[in-house]
Parts: sequence; C-alpha cells; structure tokens
Amino acid sequence: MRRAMNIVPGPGARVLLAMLPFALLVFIYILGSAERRAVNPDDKLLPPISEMASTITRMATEPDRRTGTLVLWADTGASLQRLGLGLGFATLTGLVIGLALGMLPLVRAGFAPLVAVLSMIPPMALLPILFIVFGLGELSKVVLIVIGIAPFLVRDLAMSVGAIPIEQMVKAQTLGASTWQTVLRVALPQAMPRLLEALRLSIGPAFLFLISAEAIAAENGLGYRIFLVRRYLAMDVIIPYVAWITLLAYVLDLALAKIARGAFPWAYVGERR
Amino acid sequence: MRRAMNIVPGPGARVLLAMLPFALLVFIYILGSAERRAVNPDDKLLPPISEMASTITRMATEPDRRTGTLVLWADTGASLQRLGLGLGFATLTGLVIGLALGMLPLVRAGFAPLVAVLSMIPPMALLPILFIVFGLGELSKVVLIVIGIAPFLVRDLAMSVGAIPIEQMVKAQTLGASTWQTVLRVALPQAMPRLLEALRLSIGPAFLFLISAEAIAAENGLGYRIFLVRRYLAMDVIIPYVAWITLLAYVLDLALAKIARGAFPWAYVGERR
Amino acid sequence: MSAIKVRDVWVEYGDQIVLESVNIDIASGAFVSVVGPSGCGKSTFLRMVLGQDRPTRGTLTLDGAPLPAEPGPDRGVVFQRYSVFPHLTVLGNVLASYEFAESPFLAKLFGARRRSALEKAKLLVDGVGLGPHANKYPSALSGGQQQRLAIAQALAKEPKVLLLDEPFGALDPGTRTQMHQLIKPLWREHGMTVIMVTHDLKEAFGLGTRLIALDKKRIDPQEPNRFGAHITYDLDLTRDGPVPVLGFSRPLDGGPSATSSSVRDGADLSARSNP
Amino acid sequence: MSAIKVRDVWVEYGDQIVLESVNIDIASGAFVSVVGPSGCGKSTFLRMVLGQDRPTRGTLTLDGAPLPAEPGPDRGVVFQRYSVFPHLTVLGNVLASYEFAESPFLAKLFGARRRSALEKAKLLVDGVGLGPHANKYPSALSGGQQQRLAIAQALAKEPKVLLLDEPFGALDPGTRTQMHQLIKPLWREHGMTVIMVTHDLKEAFGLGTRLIALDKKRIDPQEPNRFGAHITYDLDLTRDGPVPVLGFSRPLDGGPSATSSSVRDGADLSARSNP
Amino acid sequence: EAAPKKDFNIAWTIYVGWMPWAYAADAGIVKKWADKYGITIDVTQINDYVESINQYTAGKFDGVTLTNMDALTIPAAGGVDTTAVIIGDFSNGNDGIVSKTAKTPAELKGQSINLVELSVSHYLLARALETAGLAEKDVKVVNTSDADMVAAFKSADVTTVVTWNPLLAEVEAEPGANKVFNSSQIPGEIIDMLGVNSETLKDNPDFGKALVGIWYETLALIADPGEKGKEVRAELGKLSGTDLAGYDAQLAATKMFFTPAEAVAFTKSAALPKTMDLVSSFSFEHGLLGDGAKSKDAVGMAFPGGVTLGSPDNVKLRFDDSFMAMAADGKL
Ligand SMILES: Nc1ncnc2c1ncn2[C@@H]1O[C@H](COP(=O)(O)OP(=O)(O)OP(=O)(O)O)[C@@H](O)[C@H]1O
Ligand SMILES: Nc1ncnc2c1ncn2[C@@H]1O[C@H](COP(=O)(O)OP(=O)(O)OP(=O)(O)O)[C@@H](O)[C@H]1O
Ligand SMILES: [Mg+2]
Ligand SMILES: [Mg+2]
Repeated sequence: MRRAMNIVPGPGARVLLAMLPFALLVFIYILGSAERRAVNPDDKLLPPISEMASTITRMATEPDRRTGTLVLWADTGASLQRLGLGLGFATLTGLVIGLALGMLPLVRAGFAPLVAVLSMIPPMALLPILFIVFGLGELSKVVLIVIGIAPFLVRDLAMSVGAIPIEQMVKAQTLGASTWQTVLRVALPQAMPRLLEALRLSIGPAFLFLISAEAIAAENGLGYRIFLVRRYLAMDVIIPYVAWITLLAYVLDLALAKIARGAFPWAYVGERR
Repeated sequence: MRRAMNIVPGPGARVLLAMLPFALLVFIYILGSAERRAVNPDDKLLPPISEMASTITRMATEPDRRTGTLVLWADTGASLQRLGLGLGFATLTGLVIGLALGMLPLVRAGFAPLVAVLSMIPPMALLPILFIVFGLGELSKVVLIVIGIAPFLVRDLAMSVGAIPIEQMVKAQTLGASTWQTVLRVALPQAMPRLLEALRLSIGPAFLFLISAEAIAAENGLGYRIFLVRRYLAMDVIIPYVAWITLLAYVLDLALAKIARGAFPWAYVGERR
Repeated sequence: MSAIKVRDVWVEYGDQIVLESVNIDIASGAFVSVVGPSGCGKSTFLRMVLGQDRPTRGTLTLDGAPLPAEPGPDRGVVFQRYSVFPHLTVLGNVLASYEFAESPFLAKLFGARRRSALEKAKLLVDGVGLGPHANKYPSALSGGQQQRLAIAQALAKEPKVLLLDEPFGALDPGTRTQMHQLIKPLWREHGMTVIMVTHDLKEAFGLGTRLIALDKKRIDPQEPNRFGAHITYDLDLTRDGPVPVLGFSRPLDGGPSATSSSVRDGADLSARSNP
Repeated sequence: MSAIKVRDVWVEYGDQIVLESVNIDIASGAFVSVVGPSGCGKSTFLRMVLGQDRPTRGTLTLDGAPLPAEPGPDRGVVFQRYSVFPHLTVLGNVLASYEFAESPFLAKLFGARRRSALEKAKLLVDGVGLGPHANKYPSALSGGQQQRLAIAQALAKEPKVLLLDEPFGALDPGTRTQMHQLIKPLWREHGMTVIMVTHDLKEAFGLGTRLIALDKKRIDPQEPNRFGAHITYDLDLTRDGPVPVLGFSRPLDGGPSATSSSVRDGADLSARSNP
Repeated sequence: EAAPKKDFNIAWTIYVGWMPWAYAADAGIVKKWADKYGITIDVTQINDYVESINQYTAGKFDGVTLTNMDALTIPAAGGVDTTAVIIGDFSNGNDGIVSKTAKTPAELKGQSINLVELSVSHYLLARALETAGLAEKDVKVVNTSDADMVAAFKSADVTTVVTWNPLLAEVEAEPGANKVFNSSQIPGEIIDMLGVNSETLKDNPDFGKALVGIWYETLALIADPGEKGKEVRAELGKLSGTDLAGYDAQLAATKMFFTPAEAVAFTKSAALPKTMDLVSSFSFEHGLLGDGAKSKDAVGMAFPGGVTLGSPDNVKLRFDDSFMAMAADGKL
C-alpha cells in the first residue's frame, strides 16, 4: 500500500476526477430546482436549466430592439474592456511600487506603512468620493478595480522580492550590477511568475469590484445587467450571467497559468502537479 | 556613493519617513475640505476634521436616542464578532482544504479545478441563493465572509505547500513518516507562516465582504452605519468610520505579523527588512 | 537482510540519457563507495534506489522483492543539498525521527517517552559535534553544520539501507574523521547496506568495502548527451590486490601500485592528523 | 593593486562570538588558502571582506582605503551554497556578468556586442565543462555543475579580489584539477588577490601562496560560544621550510616533516591521476 | 456670480415615474429642446439611487430625479439649494407594506420589519403605524438593501417588508403574502420630482424651460392610449427590466401628472406644505437633517405664493410651479 501522498492519478483519471464534483453540483441544482417548481410552478429562484438556456440563447442571438446589439456580447465586451484596463493598470502599479518597496529600504520605510494602511481601506465605503474625483464614466470603474486589487499586488510582490535570497543580490553586485540593473535583471524576472500567480488570485476580486462599480453607474456590462434584473429576481438571467463571468474568469486564470509556465519555465521545474 | 538598494535608514529616520506620506494626505484633505467649505458652508462631502471629531466623539460617548447604546462601540462589537467568526471559519477551511490539495495528488486532481472555479464566482451576485440557504441573520454574514476569502486562502495554502522542496517530503518518508504525519509535522508548520501572511492579505477583503453583508441586511455594525448614513451623505460619520475600520484592520494586520514572527522565527531569519 | 539488485536500468531526462544500462548486485551489509565525474548521474542513481525517481527502463529489487517505488524508513538518506527541516531546531530535527515512529497520530512525544527520545537525540547531536548549537534553526548553521545535522537525522533511524550523497563534502578533515568514526561502528553493528557518493578517493577507499565508478563509456562530441553513464569500474576493497587507476573517461598509463600507495597515504594523512 | 588589511575584527551573533580579534595583512596578488574546522567562521570572514556583513568591531581596508561596505565588481565571489541565478540559463548566467558592465541601462546586449560577449561567455562555459548544458536552467544541473557555473560567473568579471568559499567541494578530483588549471593562469595573469576557503589540505597547499587556519583558541566546555575563532596558523607557502601540523584545537606531536611530505604526496596524487 | 452655462447634466435612476427621461434621451426629445434654447443637456442613468443624489449634492450634476423626502434630507440639508422644477407624480400604491403574518398595521406590533431605513419606505411605515396608534419603537426595523428585498422576503426568517415597485409587485406575488398598507392610503405624500440646483436655475432659466418642455412632450407620448403609446411603454418596461404589462401595472399604482396643469394644481395646493411638514418631522426625528439641526425647522422650504415652512433664513428646498405653468400656458 503506497502512502496517499504518493498516489498520483493518471491523465484519464485526472479528467474524470475533475468532472465529478461539477457533475454533482449540477445534479444537486437540478434536484433543488425540480423540488421548488413542484411546490410553486412560478418559482423564480432556481429556474430549470432548460429555461436558463433559452433565456441566455435569446440574449446572445437576438438583437436588442432598442439598441440593436446582442445584449450578452455587448455586456461582455464592455465589462472585459474595463476589467482589462483595471487589471493592466493594477499590474503596472503593483510591479513598479512592489519592486521599489521590495528592493529599496528607503522606499520601504517611507511607503510600506502607507500601502499597508491603504490596502485596508474598504474602497466601496468611499465610493462617493471616488466618483466625485474620477467622474461617473469608465474611469471610475477602472479606478475602483485598480484601487481594489493593486494594494494586494504591491504587497505580494514586495514580499516575493524580499524573499529572493540575499546571496543573489550580493552576487549581482559583485558582477557590477547597479541597483537599477539588479531590479531589472534579478528582481523583476524572478518576481514575474509570482506576479502572475498573484494576478490569478486577483481575477476574482477584480470581477467583484467591476460588478460593484457597474451596479452603481453604468449603461451596460455584466454587472449592470445582473443588478438590473435583480429587482425582479430574474435568476434565469442572473445564474447564466454568473456562470458566464465565472467561465471568463476561469479561462483568464488558466491562460495566465499557461503563460506563466511558458514564459518562466525555470520557476515551475520543481512543481509537483 | 552606496547603491540605493544598500541604503538602510536608521530607526529614527524610519519612523519619520513612515509618517511623512500620512501627514501629506491629511494636509491635502484639510486643503480640500477648506476649499469646499468656502464655496458651500454646509458642504457635506469633505467635512473639516474638527467636525468629524465631534461627530465621532458623540457617537462614542453619548447613548443613541433610539436604541440607548453607544453607537460606535455597539457597531464595532457586532462587526468584529462577525469578522472574527468569518476569519476563523475561513482559516479553518483554508487550512484543511489547502493542506489536502497541496499534499494529496488525488484530492488535487478532484478538487483543484472546483476550487479554482468557485474562487471566481462573484459571491455578491448569488446573494439571493445564500439568503434562502442561510437565512438573513448573522449566519449569512459570516458565510459571505467565508465564501469571499476562503478560496483565496485555500489556493494560496495549496500553492505554498506545493512549494515545499520535494527533498523534505522524501526525507520525512525516509524517517518513517506517514502521509498524515508528513502533513502534521512537515507541511502544516511550514505552511503556517504563509497562512498568516495570506490571512493578513485577507483582512482587507474580509472587511469588504463584512461591510457588503451589513449593507444588505443588518441592524448594527460598522458597514450598516456607513450605508445607513450614506442616505444623507453624512461624510462626517462615514470618513471617521472608514478610518476606524482601517485602523482596526491595520492593528489586526500588525498583530498577525507579530504573531507570525514570534511563533515562526525560522521563517523570518532571512528577512531583509 | 538488505541486498539490492539493479537490472538494466536506464534514466533519461528528455533527450539526455543520464544512466545507460546500469547493472549491479549489492550484497547486504556492503559499504559501496560511488565515484564518478561531476554530472555523470550519481545523485540520480541514489534517487532511484531511494524510490524518489523511477527509472525509464529496468528494475530494482530489494531482497528479491521489487523495490518499493516510494521512500520509506528502511532507506535513509543524506542529500547532496542539505535537506533538513528549516522549521525545526537542530535537536527537533533529530527528535522528529523518533517521533514519527513512536507517535503515529500526533507525531509528537510527551512525558517520559519524550525524555528518552530527547536523550537519544542529544547523544547523536553531540556525536556530530552540534551540541553547542542544539537549539539553533538550520538557517543559523554553517554549511558543514547543516550537513552534519542531516547525517545525525539519517542515522537516528538506523535504516537497513543508508544512501549518502557527498555527506562529508563540506567538512574539514578533522570533522570528517569524526564523522567516519561515528558512522563506521553503526554500519558494522546494524549490518546496514551503505551506498555513499564521494569525490574523495581516500574516503572512498578508506570506508568502502566496494568501490564503483560511474562514467560515460563513449562521448559523442557533437551530441554530448547522447550516451549515458554506466559502471566502468567495480572493485572489491576487502580483497588485497592491485587497484586500477581511476582517471574518468581517459584511463592513464600510470602504474596501478603507485596510485594505490599514494591513495593509502592520503587516507593515512587524514587519520593521523585527526585522531 | 589590491592589498587587504584586517585589523582587530570581531563578529558576534547575539551571544555567540564567531570571530575574535582577527588581524591579517594580505598582499596584493596573494593566493590565500583558508582552512579551519566546520562552523569556525570562515564563511563569515569572507562575507565581511565581501562587504555583505559588517564586523561588530574592527576595520578592514582595501589598498589603504576603508573597505567599501557594499559588494562591488572589484570583489568577486563563489558562495558555499550555490548562488547562480535560477531564472537564467547556464549561458545567461555567465553572459549577465558582461551585460551588467556594458549595458548600464537595459543590462542587455544586442547585435555585435552581444555576439562578442556570448563568445567570451561560451569560452568560459566550455572551460568549466558545461558546454553541453549551456542552455539548461540551474535547477536541471547536478550539484557540481552548479558550482562550476558559479565559478565561471565569478571569473567572467576578472575581479581584483576573488573570494572562494569551498568552490571545488562538490567536484570529483578530475574536474577539480581542471578547475585548478582554469583558475591558476587567470590569477597569475591578472594579479588577482584570491582568498579561498577549502577543506582539502592538498588543494590548500597546492594552490595557495599562503595558508591561514582559523580556529578557536580556547574552548569553554560550559559555554562553547563564549570564545571566537582567530588566526592560529599563518604559513608562507612560497618559502621552503618546515610546515607545522594542522590539528585544529588539538595540536599533535607528529613531526612536521612527515606531515608535510604526505601532504605533498596528496597534492601530487591529484595532479598525477588527472593530467 | 457664475457666468451663464451652456452645458448641463442631469441624472436619473430606473423607477416607473422617471422612466420618461430614458425615452426622451433615446428618441431625441432632449436634443430637440436643448437645441431650441441653444444649450446641451446630458441625461445620465445612474443605477444606484442614493449615489445619484449624492453625486448631485456633491455638484456633479445640475439636476437629479428624487423624492420629496430625499430632496429635503440630502441636498437641502447638505446646503445645496434645490428647486423642484417638475413634480412628476405621487405614489398611489407604488409603495407598500407586505407581510406573511400581519394583515393590518395593528398586527405589526412586535414584528421585525425589513426595509430600506431612512427611505420613503421608512416614512410609509411610520405613517402606517400612526394609523394604528403605534410608534416605531413597537417594531424592530432591519435595514435591508432594496436590490435584495425580493430575495430577502423569500428567506424564512423574514416576515414583513416595506418596499416599492417593481419590488413590491414581486413580493406581493409570493404565496402567502398579505398587503398590509400602501401609499394609496396616504395619497400625495410620496412625491417623485426633478430637483435642480436653484442657483443654476436662476442663472439659466432656459435650462428649466427645456426640461419642462422635454418632460411634457415625452409624457404625452407615454399617455397615448393607442399603439404608439403601447410601443413606448413596452420599451420603457424593457429598459427597466420588465415588459409592457409589468410597466403598465406599475404605472397604475402611480398618480402621474400627465399634463402640466395637474402638476401646477398639485404644487399650489395647501396639502403640499402639510405633507412636507410631516416629512420634516420624520426626518428630524431620525436625525436626517444633520447634527447641526436643532429642530425640524432647521431647513427652510418655499412653496408657490410665498408660503414658507421652517427657517425662512435658510430656505434650501423650493417647490416652483412657474416652469410647469409656462408649459401649461404654452409659453415655452
Ligand atoms: N530535472 C532534470 N532535467 C534535465 N536534466 C537533469 C535533471 N536533473 C539532472 N539532470 C542532468 O542529469 C545529469 C546527472 O545529474 P546528477 O545530479 O545525477 O549528477 P551527479 O553525478 O550527482 O553530479 P555531481 O557530482 O555534480 O553532484 C546531469 O548532467 C544533469 O544536468
Ligand atoms: N545568522 C546567524 N545566527 C546565529 N549564528 C550564526 C548565524 N550565521 C552563522 N552563525 C554561526 O556562526 C558560526 C560560523 O559560521 P560560518 O558559516 O562562518 O562557518 P564556516 O567556518 O563557514 O563553517 P563551514 O565550514 O561548515 O561552512 C557557526 O557556528 C554558525 O552557527
Ligand atoms: Mg550529485
Ligand atoms: Mg562556510
């Protein structure tokens, strides 16, 4: 009998195992939906899958009468653009400030407490001020995402730069590297994989902030749609939309994982997956 | 001239540097507030600090007319209790599932995709279902915090357990350790500091979810108060409350950092701070 | 009993063939020194006997049964790169060996059993000369101190098979001799089978009952990774007789007796200057 | 010119005194072998000369000026625990040495300058025998291969002072001799000052122009960390003459000539069996 | 003083009585009237009602759609002098109390009631309790976000909610839900209007005229009993997340002032100051007028014909029928 920690499933078993919990979840949903429908044929909370499918197909294929767009795709496009911008700026911020904090003791002394404090401010509570400062347009939505996830990225990156063995920093200096060169050639490349991992962990929160921003002021977007139909408890729209968001986020997550492994193979050689 | 990366400020300079940006922020606020007041003497958006101080002092010392409690403390107590429960359960979940995912390839194959997908679901969008399952009371608030941060803790922990050098796992086995013993004596203790770090990073999000939950249905709590008084743009309450939340979160963060360094000194010997 | 049979074992990493058709029978209780040029696959060979890696082809058996494909307490190891537990003190690292065996559930000992295990652990820690550092974490140890800790940890289990990957590489001659004196009686008393990789020929000859050399048999200059290493020399050191020259990949013409005597001299040196 | 003066240097870690009143003048162009028991503070001493750590008390000067308290390109190093860059391939690791110097802003070379740097890097990589592994990442290298990479990297800068911490510890005798043959001409040509920590006395005598031994002068059995190490022996190896026995902390009675001859033998052995 | 502006912003939120702004903007009616007066008007939809008022109060918008109570407690109490240029409708059943247990307001005693605290729902509850001789301390109020009200009512531990349409209709449709009280029992007290910054309006009367022009042209289309009106209402229904039937149902519970004359009459009526007196009492009792407020009269209000309420030195909320009157008289 091998130890449990040494039992590695084959590729086939792996796929099967991965499907299992999802199948179970869907099964439970179907049961729950059927039960609620049996009690109240008009139940809106857990619509059957067929109903959700037809609703979402309509939203994806029939142009909206008023705007002439395909609602699902228009929402997705608008949201993804905001998300992309938000993630992009947040990454840039995280990279620049994180590297500075991680590498320069002076900067760390001056700004680490500030970043720690800023990361604790619940951005949602200060939304009125955000909207005043950044307007109600796209900017404030992007800014909310940036404010929401950048502190995490900054702190995580500073931490991982700080964890690079001191021997490597010393080695770089003995090879004649300046601070800037050390940042560029030693700290940055070694921080990149961890940055991508942190970015992966940020996708969920980023969507959360996006949806919150869209719920307050927007004319389109996935979050806008969810909050629009929420007052009617139109779960036949909400559940597919949430599933769609989850799928998008998951694909993004997977893509980042693949990119990280492709671009930084050295960081994953020891990986026991 | 030393390299920037080698210039380490002394303890005194460190404190000064840390204060600087905060002082600057306060200064900017005072300017902005004065300017708005000059235009509209009743302006509510950026009340002067004196006004906020008197408001918050009143909330902290004078019993509320309606409920007879000291509002600030009652809110803080209620919120901290929810937060504590939420963080506690989330940590437990993160620990158990994270260790299982990190150590057991079989479990990883079966549940890693599920956890990845679950971590992407924006919990706020599925609140209706949460309400039905967990009711509208304290439970659903705690559950929202757990759902909000547990996936991050799980994934982060699984990652850090996966990063323990394979040599150590092999070594433990050659010393006769079973899977359970390896988890208990090799993986768990080495994951603990990282768990505490992850927990520190989760405090911000936890407060965010707490506030969101309290905004949706509550009779007290810091988030409740903020969203209640938002109805009449009482920034003289909101800003001190946000500052108070930030302070609480920061103190919690600091406490966790101290605990981690006290309990796991070996994990911080190489620390270059 | 712990006899190891290796049959036609190949190890490949992608394109690179590391080990090529390795065959060897190791008798129970043998002390096998393994030498060979840097990067020829010595550590790889040990990893395979350990059960950490599996060969691309071929079989390994332990006492006739297929070698368990996972590490176990029957095979102890000292890795080339120190692999002590960073979260345990020196004493804790050694103590863990006893705790795993005696406390299946908590892997922690308490009361009298802890005291007795602590005593054994302390003896070992003193034995490797780390007594004054017993409560330090590994990160505060020098390179050689870490290596000695790993040795103490592996010895605590008194395994049937002990795999050592350059265990004394970072030690000064004096400390090295101390370690030899620590390990030799243990090996003799418990009838352990020891496989030790070393770069020190004195040591290889001085400790081993058998010496094997791993090396590439052919080198294709265009494709250096095309051919793997296998066993090029296999000497029984218990019998007296001429010893061939070990000049990896490029055998020399130098007389065997001359080399052998100078090797013996070297071994003597370390023994003499560190009693 | 690169003469190093160490004056009354103490190093303490909390309660533990590691180095105690170390004094030494190292002439420019010297090759100093440092020996001493495991954990006595050899690596600590090198870290101080490197500028990575600062002494608790005492001063270090380089050519009369206070030693810069930060590492720089004038002092190269090979650490005891391999410290190559894990994110660069073997070639990239060596190339980086040139890129830092020649491209201040991007620290990356392009076009002709890159090609010429690549050529120099390739020569060095071949020189340490890693040609076939030029495109591997360090994690896919054996222990000895990583050490050789670190040596190539340090040599690329041709620093004024070269600090080596057991650079050849994980190498087989053949590869070790190759490394000696690589480093010796470089040292001679460039007039580098080399400080090398080693546990191999043959090597210490064979390469060095001077040998110093670090050791504790007194040991308090109750408080083993109470006394630090200082320089117990300091031999000029360029002059002919009797060589004392090196039995750390416990000097022996063995005649000096006997030891010296066997050491010479040992040095000869490695030279002879690996031409 | 400020130079005459040319560009104006107004914000609106999705609610049955304010949906005409969506149609007006889409169909070009806004542009038509703005062009006529040589100005531009941006009509922005905000999803979060409170946020839209906050933004107006902070000066980001020149006008916003809001209720009479919120106009008093947010911009007016915040020192932003606000004029109600358009009185659009009053709630006539659009707000209501629904319970799984109670059938009359008297039975609410001791109940835990979910509602958006400090909103018109809260006011409605206070008025309902009054009719049964109860006070707010006889019940337990749980603040609940409007977006989650429907889901909350489905939760077993929620028995009573106070809310508005379209949420009200959803909640009422739940099996076992009783209508306890609704705004048709206090007609004319919950008023939906368009508030505009008084100073901006004073400096730019054309802005007010354009707004009124837009409004009544749009209302005429919506009121159209024929196919055209149906089409417009269906679209507005869709925009607010429902359909024609849903929108018509909400409209039925709203007393829309389709003609300017009706609105003028309502604004001039003596009932309005009385209503506002009730509202300011409620607001003061709940601390909505701010810390500085020593009495319910802290914030002054002005009505047509020189009638004022509260502090005459601090008039911050003005009900102005002059622009609607211009529309009624065809003088735009
Ligand atoms: N993960 C890997 N991927 C690719 N090649 C590898 C990997 N691990 C080891 N190798 C290669 O396999 C060969 C043998 O490595 P091994 O560590 O067994 O050498 P060794 O004999 O122990 O050398 P040393 O004496 O230097 O420790 C080396 O050439 C190394 O580059
Ligand atoms: N960070 C630290 N904290 C406490 N003690 C330390 C620390 N670093 C080193 N030491 C101690 O300092 C002493 C000297 O360490 P050093 O690494 O210099 O030894 P060394 O002579 O290089 O030994 P080796 O030959 O084993 O590499 C050791 O006893 C070690 O335990
Ligand atoms: Mg090896
Ligand atoms: Mg050392």
